[in-house]
Amino acid sequence: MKGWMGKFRALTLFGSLALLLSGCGQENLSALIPKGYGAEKSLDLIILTAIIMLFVLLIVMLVYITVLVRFRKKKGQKDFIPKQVEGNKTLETIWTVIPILLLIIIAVPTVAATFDLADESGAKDKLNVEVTGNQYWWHFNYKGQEIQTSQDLYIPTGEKVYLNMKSSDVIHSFWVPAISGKMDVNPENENTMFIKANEEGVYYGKCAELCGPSHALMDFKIIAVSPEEFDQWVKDMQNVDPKAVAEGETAKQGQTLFEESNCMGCHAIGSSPVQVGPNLTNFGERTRIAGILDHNKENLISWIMNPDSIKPGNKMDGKYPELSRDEASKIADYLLQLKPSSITAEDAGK
Amino acid sequence: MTENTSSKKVDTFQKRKNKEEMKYQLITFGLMIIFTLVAFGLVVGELMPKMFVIPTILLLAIVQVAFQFYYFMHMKHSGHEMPSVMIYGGIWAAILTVTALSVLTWW
Amino acid sequence: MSHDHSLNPETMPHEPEKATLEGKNKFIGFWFFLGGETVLFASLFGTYLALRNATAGGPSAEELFGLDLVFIMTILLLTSSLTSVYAIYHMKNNDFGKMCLWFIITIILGFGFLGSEIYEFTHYIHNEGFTFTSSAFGSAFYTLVGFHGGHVLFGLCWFIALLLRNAKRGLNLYNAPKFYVVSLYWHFIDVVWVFIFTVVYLMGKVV
Amino acid sequence: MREVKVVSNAATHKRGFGAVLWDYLTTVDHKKIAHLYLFSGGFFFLMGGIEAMLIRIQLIKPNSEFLSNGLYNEVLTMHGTTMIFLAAMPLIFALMNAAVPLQIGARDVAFPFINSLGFWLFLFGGLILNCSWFLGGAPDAGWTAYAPLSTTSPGHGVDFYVIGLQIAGAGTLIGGINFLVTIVNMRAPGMTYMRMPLFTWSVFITSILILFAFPALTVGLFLLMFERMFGAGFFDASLGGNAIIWEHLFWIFGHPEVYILILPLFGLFSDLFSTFSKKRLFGYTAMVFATMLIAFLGFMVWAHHMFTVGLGPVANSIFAIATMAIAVPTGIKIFNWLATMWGGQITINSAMLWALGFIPTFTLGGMTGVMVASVVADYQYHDSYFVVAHFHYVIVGGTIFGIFAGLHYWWPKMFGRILHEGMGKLTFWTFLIGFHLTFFIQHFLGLMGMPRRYSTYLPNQGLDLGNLISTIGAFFMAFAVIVFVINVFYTAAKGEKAPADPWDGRTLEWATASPPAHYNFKQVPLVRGLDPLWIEKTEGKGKLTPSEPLGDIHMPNASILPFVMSLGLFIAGFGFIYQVDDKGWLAVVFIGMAITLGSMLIRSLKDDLGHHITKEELEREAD
Ligand code: HEA
Ligand code: HEA
Ligand SMILES: [Cu+2]
Repeated sequence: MKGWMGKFRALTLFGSLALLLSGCGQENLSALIPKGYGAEKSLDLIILTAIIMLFVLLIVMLVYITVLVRFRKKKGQKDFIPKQVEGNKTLETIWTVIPILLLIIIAVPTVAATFDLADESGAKDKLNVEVTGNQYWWHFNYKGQEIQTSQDLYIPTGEKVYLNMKSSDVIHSFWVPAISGKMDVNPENENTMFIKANEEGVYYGKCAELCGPSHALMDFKIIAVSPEEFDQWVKDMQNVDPKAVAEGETAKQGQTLFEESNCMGCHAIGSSPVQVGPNLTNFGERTRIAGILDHNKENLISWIMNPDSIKPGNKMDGKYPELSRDEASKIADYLLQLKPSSITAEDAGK
Repeated sequence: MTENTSSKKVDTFQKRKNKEEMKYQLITFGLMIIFTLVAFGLVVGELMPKMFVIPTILLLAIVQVAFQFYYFMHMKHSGHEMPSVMIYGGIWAAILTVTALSVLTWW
Repeated sequence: MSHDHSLNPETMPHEPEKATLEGKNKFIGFWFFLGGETVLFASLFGTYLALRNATAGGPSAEELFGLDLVFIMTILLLTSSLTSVYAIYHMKNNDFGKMCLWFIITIILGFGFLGSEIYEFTHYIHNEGFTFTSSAFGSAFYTLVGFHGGHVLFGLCWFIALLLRNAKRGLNLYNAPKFYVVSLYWHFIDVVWVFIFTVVYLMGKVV
Repeated sequence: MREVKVVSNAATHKRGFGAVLWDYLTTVDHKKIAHLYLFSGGFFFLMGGIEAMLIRIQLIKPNSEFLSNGLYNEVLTMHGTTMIFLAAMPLIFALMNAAVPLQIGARDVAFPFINSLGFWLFLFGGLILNCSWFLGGAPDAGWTAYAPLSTTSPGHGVDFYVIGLQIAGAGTLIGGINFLVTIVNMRAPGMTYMRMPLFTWSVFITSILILFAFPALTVGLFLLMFERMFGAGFFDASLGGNAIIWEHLFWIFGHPEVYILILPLFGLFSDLFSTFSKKRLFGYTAMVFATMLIAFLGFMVWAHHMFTVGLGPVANSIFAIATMAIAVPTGIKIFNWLATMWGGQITINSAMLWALGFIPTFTLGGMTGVMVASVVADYQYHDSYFVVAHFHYVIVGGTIFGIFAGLHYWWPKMFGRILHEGMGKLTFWTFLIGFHLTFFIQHFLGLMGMPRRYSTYLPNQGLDLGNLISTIGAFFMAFAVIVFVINVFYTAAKGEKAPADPWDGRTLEWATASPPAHYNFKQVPLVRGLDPLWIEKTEGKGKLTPSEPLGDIHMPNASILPFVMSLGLFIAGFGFIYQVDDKGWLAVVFIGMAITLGSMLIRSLKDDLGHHITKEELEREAD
């Protein structure tokens, strides 16, 4: 008896210790630290259900432990034949009815929240962003605004933003745990969901539906900024001149190389609808290279030279002539200059 | 007895019962043909608005199938309790499947 | 210890298909199998219903289907269902010869059906350019109807094998359940066809 | 007649390896088929376990490069697929084969031939699937194989998945039908439905689930096969197709499948709690109806795997409520088990330990099940490690614990020896601790933003420690499994010989020898109530009353045909997979199909009437 109780206690102790150490996870990533409307709704339900479940578990464990303590065959105890009980109507009714009641307590707010989050009635007057999932990157087209971006989704805080989501290849799933629960991005049907960020910040987004070898590397960000800053960002983005000549010798050469290598066949700068590859308009302001690496020139060079080593199976590999390190460096200089806006992710972080 | 060419016997009572059953099966067959004719007729003749045609021909199909099961496949006879359970179970799963695929795939 | 005696009794029992334990097992087992087949075809029907308008620019059901041939096929198959009922009737009366006769008629009708279906498919493919790969609708159509056709073919082979095997030895309690079960299978195929002509062809024509 | 003698004396003679092999290749005896299922299922469990260990080793630290991303997806897919289809299901079939005919007082199953065919189909299907490792890569689209990822996945990996599961699935389906008919038609006199042991009851209901769930998978796999191999467009948006169809078909099968995995073990636990508490099962009728209700509801909830697909709030709400409803019958079971033990005299041995470990573990898993059923909360849980934690709690904590319990319980019946208690307990405790270490923390990992099916994760995102703990736990489980394997070998060599009724059992299987004669019962017993052996022990002569005079016993003949048929499909499977590259492979398809169809034809044309064991022989044999 003592032996296994002891082990059990050690187990729970270890478990809770581990929990304390890790807390609720990373801010701006964890669903346990909600920063948006959907995430709050989900957390409310998570807490409600968890409490009810812990209550049920407690009851089960109480009976369970009592049974084991009282009715276990003790050492040296004589064998006897227990009374053969067929059943007990009252008891059985109790443990049928009480769970039903508990489930009703869960079901009502669940259904209410489901309809609440599916409400698209206000979509027309709000900002609508067309989201396209691609094998291993995300594209965002701000409807009616002539703005296209990739990887970093800028939104104003405190407002509902509607996302119209579709995939260009396989199924992906759009998940920014701190802002909202996830929604699949399917190839044949458009899905709509809204997000609303409460605070400014850079929120980590993940693809949550297995989509190929680099599924785990398909990160993106939501950058929530104040509405004023957002308006400024929109203006900045709309004023981009895709033909603008780069500054500095290497960057200029880089720009030429960029055009010669036919990068524009897949990538666009400005509001052009080309989206075989990510839109690079505000590439210099991105928070990450390829969604996962630190945003610096070294990483960008490695990416340009050998994308497959960073994101296996991506569709950029082999679409352009091989580049020397020097050439890649020049292109990197050019790309890192693409900073059309005065509103950047750093602002949102503060 | 004379018409029984085989050496083995079947008792006359059973024989009469089989005959009777055969009669029902013939009637069933007649009805099935009529239902088929009606279904084709409705569609070819464009006698009804679309909203009614589809439910009607589906209903005709279901009745026809019930005839097959109960008369041709003898499901109305005793000894078919378990078969009925399984067929109705299958039909239940079938209804769920068909509904899901026809309602919940496009939006 | 000979089986012949117990399997060839003096008087045939009323339900020879269920007179032995093996027969009973076959009988029940086959019905259960049909319960599973119901779900199998439901999945195919569901897929077809989901994709019946997914023509991807290719021909649609309305443009393709002609009802004359389908009507003939329907009558062929319905009649074959009746003839196999006749065969079972003669089995219960222990009249092996007549049973075989009616099964043979059933087989002929079945081949008529199958031939018409093959003709229909080749017509679509060669004259209408409507193939398995032209659209999701095409894939779903050929899969559903083809699965049914495959069942028909299998049923016919089964009938033939049984008739040939037992031609010389007549009816007994060992093969009676086999004949009974194959006729159940045949009726089931007919049931599926009733839904195919209704859901695929007739509903395809109603626009 | 001579042949019969060889078979019936087989157990007592030492035979050469070839003879034993031939015996197992051709056997139609459910007890030997149980051995076959046990050893092949056990082998695949080790494979799946090694894959699990690879997963955990890869995730021990962030940005780990132990496995490449593509390889990780293969390992992950094969882990899920192997564990579900090739380990858990066959192990359950092993228990079914070992116990059900004995529990209902039958000499064999209804279709011994089909029983054997079912096994060989499963085995060859599993082998095809695993051949992919050596032939250019395993499937990599997850065990759910969502289109269009699965239809566009390069190489042949997913083709192996399609063909392997199709063949194994056919085996399961016919196995299910076989058990249905066995239970309907082969019960001993007096064994009414409401006197069947709960294990038999749940096998019956599970088989119904198999019957109605597997056809949806069959069709799904056909569609996938047609799309990958013959250019169909069911799931291809550019041809007007729709990938959601696959998700529906998969889960219409998939959700009932998880109840297929748990219900037999619910039944087993009912038998166990009752036996080891020396009490009859509390609320027998309620238990039977709860099982039926779970099965019934199990068909109406599949879309809870698709809450985030976009089906809309109406569908999501309906499916959420239907899902939650399943908690009620399951709760009835949990409380009835507790009530069964209440007031009893509980013997705790290894078998019972697994059953006792199951209650809190499974309850926790069920609780998280209800939590994920709460749609909006599931928007967070879905495809995160929270779900991974949920289903390992129910599958490992329910199915795997149950299989271990069942093996310890029935090992004496299956092999005539009792598994070593000390090692049994060591296995249990290390597995239990390892299990909770591995999976409890995963609930939090999921909520902290760790999606599932991630081959790697970034450092400094608060996910490092949790993953480390999880991996450490997995090593405990591996240790436990290794101890169990040693236990099996030890027992085979030196294990204690088992009496007919080592646990003071209540049901019919304990009335036969350990292991039983190949005809099970010399005389089919007469059943006088629930727990027939217990009744005879407490109110009767302590021995079963026969329902028939001693007479000749009719037994089925052994046959190699099931093996050959499955082999044919195995060969044809390779043809199908490779004909995409080179039409020449179609020849292989034809050869394989010819073998299969040919042996089917032989089977149907050749009368197989079985053989008889004569009364004289039976009299000569000791009890
Ligand atoms: C043995 C297998 C098994 C079992 C038994 C269950 C049981 C349940 N499962 Fe689970 N499930 C899986 C295996 C299983 N599941 C698998 C493999 C997946 C993932 C597949 C994949 O995506 O790869 C999954 C995923 C899964 C999902 C989808 C999650 C997602 O992907 O987003 C959901 C959602 O509703 C769910 C719900 C449930 C529920 C409500 C039960 C219920 O049956 C649980 C009922 C039990 C109890 C509730 C405990 C006992 C009850 C009481 C003590 C009474 C009192 C209780 C209350 C009042 C609540 N499961
Ligand atoms: C019956 C089902 C079953 C079982 C038993 C298990 C058992 C285990 N599973 Fe898994 N698991 C699934 C079904 C199952 N799983 C499914 C369906 C998925 C989803 C797949 C998908 O997403 O597609 C999954 C996914 C899954 C993941 C998520 C991967 C991801 O999403 O990226 C993880 C991660 O920790 C995991 C871990 C484990 C572990 C540690 C065990 C352990 O319990 C294993 C314990 C066993 C051993 C450790 C065996 C040890 C053997 C040896 C050491 C060999 C000794 C050798 C000799 C003696 C010769 N499983
Ligand atoms: Cu489920």
